[in-house]
Amino acid sequence: MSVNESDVVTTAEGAAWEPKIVAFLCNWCSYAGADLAGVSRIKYPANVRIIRVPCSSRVNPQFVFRAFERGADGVLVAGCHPGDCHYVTGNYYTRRRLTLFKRLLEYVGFEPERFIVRWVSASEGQRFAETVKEMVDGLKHLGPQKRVSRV
Amino acid sequence: MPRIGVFVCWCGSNIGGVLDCPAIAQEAASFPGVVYSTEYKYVCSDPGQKLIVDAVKEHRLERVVVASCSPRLHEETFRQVLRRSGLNPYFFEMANLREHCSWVHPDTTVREQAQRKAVDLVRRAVAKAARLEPLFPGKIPVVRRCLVIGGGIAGIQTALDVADAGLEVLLVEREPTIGGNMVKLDKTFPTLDCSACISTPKMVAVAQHPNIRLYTYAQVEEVTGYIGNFKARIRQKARYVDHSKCNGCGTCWTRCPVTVPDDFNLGLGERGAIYIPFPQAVPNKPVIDLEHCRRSTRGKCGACAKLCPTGAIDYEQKDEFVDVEVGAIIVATGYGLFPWEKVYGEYGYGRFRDVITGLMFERMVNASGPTGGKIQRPSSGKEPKTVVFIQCVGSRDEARGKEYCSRFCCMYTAKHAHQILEKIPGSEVYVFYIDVRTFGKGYEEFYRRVRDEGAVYIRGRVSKVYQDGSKLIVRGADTLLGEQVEIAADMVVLATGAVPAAGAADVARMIGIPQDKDGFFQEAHPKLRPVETHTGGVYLAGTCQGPKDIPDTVSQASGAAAKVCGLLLRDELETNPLVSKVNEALCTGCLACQPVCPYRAIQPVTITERLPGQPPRERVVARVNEGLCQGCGACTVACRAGAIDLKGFTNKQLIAEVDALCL
Amino acid sequence: MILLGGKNATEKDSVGAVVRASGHATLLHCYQCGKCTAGCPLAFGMDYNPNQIIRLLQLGRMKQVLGSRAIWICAGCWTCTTRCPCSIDIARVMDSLRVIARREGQTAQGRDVASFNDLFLQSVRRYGRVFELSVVLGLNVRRRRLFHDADLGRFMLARGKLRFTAEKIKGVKEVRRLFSRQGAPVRTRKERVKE
Amino acid sequence: MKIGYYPGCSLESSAKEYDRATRLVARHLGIQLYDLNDWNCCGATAAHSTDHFLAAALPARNLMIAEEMGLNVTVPCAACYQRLRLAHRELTENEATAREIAELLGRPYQGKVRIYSLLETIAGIGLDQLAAQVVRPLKELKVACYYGCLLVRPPGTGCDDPENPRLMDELLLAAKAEVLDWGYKNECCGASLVFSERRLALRLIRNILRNAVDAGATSIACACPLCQTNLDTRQGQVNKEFGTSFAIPIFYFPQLLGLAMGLYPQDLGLGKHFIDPQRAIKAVGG
Ligand SMILES: Cc1cc2nc3c(=O)[nH]c(=O)nc-3n(C[C@H](O)[C@H](O)[C@H](O)COP(=O)(O)OP(=O)(O)OC[C@H]3O[C@@H](n4cnc5c(N)ncnc54)[C@H](O)[C@@H]3O)c2cc1C
Ligand SMILES: Cc1cc2nc3c(=O)[nH]c(=O)nc-3n(C[C@H](O)[C@H](O)[C@H](O)COP(=O)(O)OP(=O)(O)OC[C@H]3O[C@@H](n4cnc5c(N)ncnc54)[C@H](O)[C@@H]3O)c2cc1C
Ligand code: SF4
Ligand code: SF4
Ligand code: SF4
Ligand code: SF4
Ligand code: SF4
Ligand code: SF4
Ligand code: SF4
Ligand code: SF4
Repeated sequence: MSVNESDVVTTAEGAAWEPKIVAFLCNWCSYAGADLAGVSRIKYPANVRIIRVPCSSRVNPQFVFRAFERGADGVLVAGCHPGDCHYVTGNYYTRRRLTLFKRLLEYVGFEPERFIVRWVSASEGQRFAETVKEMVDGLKHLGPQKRVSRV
Repeated sequence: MPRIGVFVCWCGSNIGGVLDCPAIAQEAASFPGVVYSTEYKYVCSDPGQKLIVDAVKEHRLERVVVASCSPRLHEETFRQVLRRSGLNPYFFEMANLREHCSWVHPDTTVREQAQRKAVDLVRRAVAKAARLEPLFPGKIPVVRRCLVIGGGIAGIQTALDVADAGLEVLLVEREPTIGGNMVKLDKTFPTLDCSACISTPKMVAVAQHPNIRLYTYAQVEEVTGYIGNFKARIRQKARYVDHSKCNGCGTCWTRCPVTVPDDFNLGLGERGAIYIPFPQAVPNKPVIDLEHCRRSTRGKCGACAKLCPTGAIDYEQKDEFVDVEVGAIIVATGYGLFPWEKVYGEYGYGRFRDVITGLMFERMVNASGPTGGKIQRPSSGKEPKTVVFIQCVGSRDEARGKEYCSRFCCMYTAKHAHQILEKIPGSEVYVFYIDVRTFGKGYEEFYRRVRDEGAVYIRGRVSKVYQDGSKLIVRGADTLLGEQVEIAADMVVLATGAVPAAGAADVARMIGIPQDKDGFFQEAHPKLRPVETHTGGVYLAGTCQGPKDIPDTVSQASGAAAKVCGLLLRDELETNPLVSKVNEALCTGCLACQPVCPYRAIQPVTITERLPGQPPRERVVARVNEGLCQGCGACTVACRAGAIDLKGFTNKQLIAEVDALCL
Repeated sequence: MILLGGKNATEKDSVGAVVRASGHATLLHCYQCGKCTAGCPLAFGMDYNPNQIIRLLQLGRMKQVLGSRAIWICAGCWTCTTRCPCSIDIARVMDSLRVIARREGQTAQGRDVASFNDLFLQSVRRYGRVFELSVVLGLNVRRRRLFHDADLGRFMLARGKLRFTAEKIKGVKEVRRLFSRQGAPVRTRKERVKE
Repeated sequence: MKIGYYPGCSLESSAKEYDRATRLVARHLGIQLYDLNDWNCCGATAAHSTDHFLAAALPARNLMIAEEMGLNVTVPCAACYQRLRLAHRELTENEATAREIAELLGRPYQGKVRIYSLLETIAGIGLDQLAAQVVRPLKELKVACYYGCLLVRPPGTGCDDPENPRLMDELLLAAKAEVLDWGYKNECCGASLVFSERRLALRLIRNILRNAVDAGATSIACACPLCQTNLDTRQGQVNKEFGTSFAIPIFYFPQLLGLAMGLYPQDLGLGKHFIDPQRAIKAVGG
């Protein structure tokens, strides 16, 4: 399958284009938060695909870039709130690194809405759902990501 | 490519009611590496598990993917299934179709999208599964011995608890006696039982316990190693008295010609140059304070040596070092008092003799203290009739003191107010406070009782104390009335707050535990791991973690002891296999990874490299201590050379997941 | 400035009298939460709030309290007492303070209240029941504002709600005996004239 | 049911209509009221603000009279009710005071008398019983039941929950009135101050009226002569002082019960109000 799936959608059903979001969620807070959204049956758009990482500090900017290259329209990284990191200080590194990376992305022409770093705790199912909604709305507005996408 | 099996779970209608599970299974069958794919109503049920075990055999599966609920729920369940099937339990991956898909996208209007998402999630899991490696938890042996640093009530309690569990304990106290601050107290709130009566039996128990080795007048100077396997060096300071000979007869300390202010009594009394801190000291044997000993200051005396019936005095004694191996460390170094006399000029900088601290008051009311229990003005020895207490001295003062509340001073002030009213008929007691904090069981009731007895609480902080003839004039305000108040007092008692014990920073550095903004040792989690530190095998007990009263101190001490027993009663420790590993061939030795590790798990090591055709070469590389690494992965991103990878979440796996999702 | 300590604290005994008269062992356990003041319908008109009255008593400031207007403004509604978490009967403390102030002749801040109470009790003493008209008119005379509430008077008159003659009960002697107890503060005009 | 009746001074003068309505309604409900013989004034606020002994002694005489008549007492005035109950408590708990009073009056008080508010007495016949007598349901009447202070305070002497009294509400509900939940039902109206500190008292009255009106009340019901007089006759003064325009009728609750039971408004003393209640009465078809 080397065809862009979203193209297929548009042609096959004539449905609107749907953005694709890759989300890296830390195991202890945000992944649990997304689980809670599920347990609480909080609905949100189905555009997000989650990858579990032990800590947001495990997220190498390269992974984010790779996602964009492969055609993701948006990337979300979520971890525990600063100060609450399961690994004490991990998310401080995340913050520092990814802020820098975000600036770089913007420098090369990415809209800020395409890459979001958000703190979502294990009890914030609602916040997770809202974050996804917000991102999807933003991305729909922007349209497909074409800057580095190879697909 | 390993042979992968996929099991799609319906979870009854939880998943099956929204997603077309057979279709997912069918599509999964076409993913690279998948040799078997099926669906089942409840995969976690017994027949569901059996389905996996059988399929592994029948289809010679090497990796298993279950597409069901959250791995936070059942990952461990299925790993055990793999173990039973004869596979490495880490050859398992899950796709979360329930929490992340069917439950959040139930509407028929988004059915299509949900179904596509589910397929994507399974594809991701399969992609990761294809790249899984077998992992094996490491084993480290455990030294069944515990080091306790600090012999206050926290250290005593924790040492006794651990020793009672049959484990060996080394208790190191830097003063000549154990007991800490608690033995200086007279009575303890809110029940007013005598502090010495409840603490000295425990001190004796420590001295006599067959599993406890007590080092007093000693200090830990170096700690290396990691959980289960620490090495520590203890310095036994010279006492100039050979305790193996001394029988504690007391001849020496009663006859020493020197008198110096006695620090145990906070300068309210005196002692000799050879002394025991207080009559029930443990050990009950003296030390010589060489700084004041006449033999060393003037070159002559030697009275103690002459009088000692056992010949225990040894002016030539030297410090000694003891190297020990322990499996766990409990830090219980306690607290000191806020140095108010350096800060509060408005209270006289310590110039007025009748302005004393709460701890001095404790010594004063103590029947075995320097005044024999008589409450008296230090200036005149007369009984004070009007006593003013000032709370929060040094605490809750972000400008010149500490921002935090010291927790026990409200209660000890109430206790002192009670003692004045009880012992001095016709006395007047005024307490200046900001808030009164009585959080413990029976505390509020005690506070109320003290007010009933006549203590007048005035809400407001005292602005100034000055001497006026024989009186101390205390100027404050009653903020509830909005009026200034001036009290002519005979004695003023300051409720000085707690600060970390002197030298806490050195202890923190030596063991490698962080301090909080105020210098207290940082617990691993303020609520859920209050006795642990971020360093495996190192635990906290008592006020070294933050101000607390005796009940809380003792609970925490027992908590720390339980943790230590839980650790040391195992033969070996199983390490988490999901840790980082340095590829030494790639590592440049830059050590960029080292500072990001919150657990100080990364250390440089020198390796000898033998490349074919070249002479052996020494090179520094980073090495991860698997006993310390917790598997956060922060270091992997810090390494520019890409030399560190995190097992179970490798770069390769994560990239494959990204690719699978973006297909 | 409130001066305390040693010889400064001299009013403890008189405070003790209030504490006892109001049925308390001590007022020192009041922790000044302010709930009494919060619910007091008349706090807005007081110079010291109810909690401050208790506070002043805790500090032994009897003179300050007796000289306050608050004790006369208190309407005796018992809201404070009902809600005090320390079981302090503030309303009764207020009562006791009025009683003591009245006994000591310290009624400057509450002249009208004290006059009204006097006139009321005089009426009760004389007739066994209260004769409203005489009390109200008496108060107006004492206050030199003869036509105060005259509008109401006219209305009451028109509706037959005012009595012009007092009804003396048969047992008035018994009632007087109750007043005769030593320390009972109300005197008749005759007695006052005699003095 | 037989019960002693202590009307109190106000019901003899400024609150005559309360007395009249009470007697009529009681008779209608089969409650036999026996006036206490030669009762005296309870002393009211004046007594307890002036002398603790008098505050207990004056009501004590009335309690003795009731005891001699072998009756419990019902009291329509909230102030009298509170004074009688507090005196009863003082007499039974404070031996010294009890002895002294007994000496002065030449007889002891045994403490047998139970003191009830008029609300309790009427509720005592049963709400169903009451509802059965209703011939003219007070359907259109939006009424705020006002209890004031002394009926419900201090705790232990009050006749109902001090914070959310319900007795009057229940009675008027039985009469099919629309009773309102409102915040000032137990606030003080300042009756004891109205002669000496009128401006302060007017403010309290204003607050109560405002809260009732804001809650949608078209009338207020009371169970105390002081409350009624205060809220009714002072509305003009309130309007003058605060620039308001209140004109809300203030009823004694037995007047409303009487209306519901079909008694004549005139007989119930409904012509004696300062604020004309005609509109409200018409609304219920009275
Ligand atoms: C005036 C006053 C009155 C009080 N009254 C009460 C009361 O009535 N009831 C109550 O519950 N609480 C009371 N407290 C609080 C009580 O003192 C503490 O809760 C308790 O003493 C804490 O015990 P600890 O073992 O944590 O610390 P500590 O008693 O401070 O013990 C710490 C020990 O560690 C030793 N140490 C420190 N550093 C090192 C080192 N580097 N190496 C080796 N040894 C070291 C110290 O010498 C000391 O012996 C009062 C406190 C004060 C100040
Ligand atoms: C509104 C509120 C906010 C709070 N916020 C904080 C906060 O921010 N931070 C904080 O540190 N603390 C907070 N606390 C305090 C915190 O809730 C408690 O400290 C903590 O929950 C106590 O835990 P526990 O296990 O002792 O008791 P519980 O949580 O009460 O657990 C007891 C369990 O035992 C079960 N049980 C009871 N009897 C039986 C029986 N006979 N047989 C079998 N089971 C039984 C109960 O069902 C219950 O599950 C808060 C408390 C409240 C009320
Ligand atoms: S494995 Fe998870 S999804 Fe499947 S039946 Fe069990 S709980 Fe439900
Ligand atoms: S005299 Fe000798 S034996 Fe006795 S206490 Fe002193 S050192 Fe010990
Ligand atoms: S030698 Fe030193 S310690 Fe010994 S008695 Fe003399 S002064 Fe004291
Ligand atoms: S415990 Fe009390 S005295 Fe101590 S700092 Fe806290 S509030 Fe102040
Ligand atoms: S950052 Fe990478 S290259 Fe540098 S020392 Fe660490 S592992 Fe080696
Ligand atoms: S994975 Fe985390 S804990 Fe382990 S060595 Fe790296 S930074 Fe330290
Ligand atoms: S309500 Fe009670 S405790 Fe609170 S301030 Fe008033 S008297 Fe004191
Ligand atoms: S009794 Fe007096 S002080 Fe208490 S609430 Fe009523 S008016 Fe205020």
